[in-house]
Amino acid sequence: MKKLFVIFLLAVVGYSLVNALMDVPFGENRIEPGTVSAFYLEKTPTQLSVANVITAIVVNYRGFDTLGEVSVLFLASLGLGSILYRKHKEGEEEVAILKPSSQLVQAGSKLIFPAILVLGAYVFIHGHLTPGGGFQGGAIIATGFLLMMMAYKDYKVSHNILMWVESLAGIAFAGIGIVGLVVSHSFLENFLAIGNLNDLFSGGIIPIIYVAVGFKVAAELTGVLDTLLNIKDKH
Amino acid sequence: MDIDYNQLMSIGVYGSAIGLILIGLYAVLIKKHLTKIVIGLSIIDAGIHLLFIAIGYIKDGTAPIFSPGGLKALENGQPMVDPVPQALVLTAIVIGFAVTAVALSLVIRLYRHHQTARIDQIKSLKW
Amino acid sequence: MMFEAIVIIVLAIILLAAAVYAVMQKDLLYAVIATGVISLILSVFFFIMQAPDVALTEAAIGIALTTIVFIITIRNTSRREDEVLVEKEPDGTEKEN
Amino acid sequence: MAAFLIPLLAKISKELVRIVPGLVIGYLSVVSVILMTQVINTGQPIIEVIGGWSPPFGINLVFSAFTGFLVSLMTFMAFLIWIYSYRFKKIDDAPAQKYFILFMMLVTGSIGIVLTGDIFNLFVFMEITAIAAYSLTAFYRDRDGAEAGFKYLLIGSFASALMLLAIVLLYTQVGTLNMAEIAQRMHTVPQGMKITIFTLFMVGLGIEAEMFPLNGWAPDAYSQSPGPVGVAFAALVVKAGVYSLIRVIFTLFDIHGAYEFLIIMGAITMVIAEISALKQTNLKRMLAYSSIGQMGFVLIAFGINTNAAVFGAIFLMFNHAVIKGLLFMSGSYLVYNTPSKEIKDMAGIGKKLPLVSLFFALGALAIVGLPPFSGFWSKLYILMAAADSSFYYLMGTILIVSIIEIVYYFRVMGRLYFGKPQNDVILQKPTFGGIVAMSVLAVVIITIGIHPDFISGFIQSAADTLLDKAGYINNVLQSTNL
Repeated sequence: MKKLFVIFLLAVVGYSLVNALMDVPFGENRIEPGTVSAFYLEKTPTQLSVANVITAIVVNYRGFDTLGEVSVLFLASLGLGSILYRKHKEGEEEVAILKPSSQLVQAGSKLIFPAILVLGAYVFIHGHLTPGGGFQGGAIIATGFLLMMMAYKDYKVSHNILMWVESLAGIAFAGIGIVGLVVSHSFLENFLAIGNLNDLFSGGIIPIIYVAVGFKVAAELTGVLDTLLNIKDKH
Repeated sequence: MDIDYNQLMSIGVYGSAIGLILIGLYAVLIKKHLTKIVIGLSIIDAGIHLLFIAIGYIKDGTAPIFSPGGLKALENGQPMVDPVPQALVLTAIVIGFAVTAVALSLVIRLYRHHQTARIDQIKSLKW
Repeated sequence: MMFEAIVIIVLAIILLAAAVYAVMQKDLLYAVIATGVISLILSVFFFIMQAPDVALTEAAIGIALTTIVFIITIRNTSRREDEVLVEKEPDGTEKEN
Repeated sequence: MAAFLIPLLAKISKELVRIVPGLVIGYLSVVSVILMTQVINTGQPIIEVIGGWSPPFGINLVFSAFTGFLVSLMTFMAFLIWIYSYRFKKIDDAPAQKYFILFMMLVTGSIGIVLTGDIFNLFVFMEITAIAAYSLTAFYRDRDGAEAGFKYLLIGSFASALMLLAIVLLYTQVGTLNMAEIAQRMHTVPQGMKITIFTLFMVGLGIEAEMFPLNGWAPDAYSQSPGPVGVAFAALVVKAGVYSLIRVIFTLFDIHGAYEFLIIMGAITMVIAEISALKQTNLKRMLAYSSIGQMGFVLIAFGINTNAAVFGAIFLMFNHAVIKGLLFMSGSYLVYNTPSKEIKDMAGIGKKLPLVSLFFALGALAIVGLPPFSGFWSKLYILMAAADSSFYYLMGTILIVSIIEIVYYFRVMGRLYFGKPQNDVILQKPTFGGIVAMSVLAVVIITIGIHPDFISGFIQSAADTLLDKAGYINNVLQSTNL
């Protein structure tokens, strides 16, 4: 009975979605003059001299979204900690869920780990030139830490360091925004020279903010993974 | 050969987006296992992200990056695809991950209390 | 164009099959792997549709991190399998432990 | 922003973590009240542009008389909740630092929802609010909290998925995300598409605003979360949800029948919720259903869509925040002194905890709309507006529902004062901060009840601003700050 109802519901949703998408032809150029996209595509190379338009949108035009998004991650790691928090009772034998990996895996991870870190750093430093940026780079670095945590049972990321990195990066982001507010009248406004298109040092505050975002995302994701991996279970 | 490849692509992309949304919805509504429900949620999210990118795509377009390659493509008359949906999806993916993580931590909490993760065996509150 | 269209159609079929598999599979570990496959294919889609940024994000977050978080959850929620009442959907851990 | 600082401060002093959010929220509330009076005096909203790009290219914050009024209300309530939860016993058991940061983020998210002028930014803030709310719901270590949290999360993330879908479709049609520009271009959207998008928005936002039939999360979330969090839900989260619903209907869309739809949904929500409240035996669940009913009432008032009705609706939103805040605050202590949480076990508590019971009784009298309390005026204004628009059947419904309300609130009060106390043990005494917060709310209720002109000027300009759609569009789009 419930199944029939659900299938009926799905049919209705599917039909209305198909109907709605009929009005949206695929692959059509919908960027007319006057839309925001046209503005972004036109102004980004000249006014910001940032090659990657998406970076420009994410960090500058819609920078407030990114601030909110970073807060969401921050909140998630915090909420995770608060949800999974539990008092340690005495007399309970606790075992970690991870078992030590083989030597091969350990040696391999040790080899790959720096490479992953460098890749992540590259991705977020070049966020304004090539695809990628703070989120991607941060996530890549977090996978690097994940690898280490899985390979070495005792590999611990210091929570203090994570917290400092996270807070400092957050303060850097907000601080740059406030400096923009003071120098150029509006929050997160660009106040540095914009440089030349496709140079590493171009785009004013955009690369700086993206690096801060990268550090913050990396710290937050590592924190989330660390919390989850360190769940102890009663044996 | 006069197959409209754009048409074909549109069927593939829109079809999979709608399919993902519907399949995810089915999982959320029917399945009883909490982890399965969260999987369903993440499938719905994936479908919506695909839809975002699909509406921003422009036939024969190039990525909205003014790198040397991108500039060359622009000179060849290729349009740049719409950057706004891509920027939004970036945000949406990260938010989706955050929500998934919180959901799964709640699943772990529930499992600790009930020793089961099936809705029909957790009956302390009315569903 | 033709190449991309064919790739997309083929991948779309695999994608939907993976989604159905992820929902229908009783073994949660396999289901999670299938969602990883969905993310992987989506990432290819994004790349074909000229969204390399999003493709990178999906690759890093969707494929790696989400899957890992799911697997950790599965490990944590089914450790004491013997005490679970009537599990119609056995969790994947018995293959792991 | 200040939230990032908190973990660092925690290194310096454990005590500081509790104080800083309160100071920040207090500062915010003072600033927003000052700005609000300034905005009302000049008649010109403040548009804050972010990133130096004038709308619609950048994200902008709109501080108009309406949003300003809501923000002032929210920060004021948040400040009181902070006073209330400072040293709150049950929170002291759990990691307090996390509680205060989560609460801070909840406030930030709700304020952001109200202030933002961008539809995707609204989504982002909604997620911030939602994740903070999920974590706070599941804050206690008991199992029901986790379950209520998961239920809320399930429905909430379903809602946000729908909202995301609505944003995609909307973007394909208008090519912009700025709400003012969307409103400007809305007439170019084909009718069928408009209805699809509208439905998606309604379902998605209706969940946050506790609209029927999507309010299944609310009673559990209210009853299982820590005491102050229930207050925060009533005063902040739901207000933000209703605000976004109203913003979408009033500013974004120009569909015929949307207002009638609102009236019908509001009426159904109200009737069903109040009848459910009558059947509840658990005090907090009863309050939660009553809260849903009040939200239905607000929706009806907005749906009537005359200046007087909108005035009444905003007044009711204010009253609901204040009175429900008082009820939840005092109700929490009643519940903590009654291990079973059942109303029937609360007999005679009025003698054990005279002050708390007095506050509860005051709130109950105010919310059913008896003079001379502030609830009376909002109900009167809405009834008059309904009469002016000749919605006589609605007036009947409202009156009947009010009688139901009176029945169940008086039942609780009867238990409180005329039951036989089972024992004399006081399990948990109210903290000093709690009493201060409740007294402030009580004073506000009585003052405004006796002298409603105190606040009606603010509300009148808020209602005018909300109804002035063209003014909103002009103000936002002409604010070049480059």
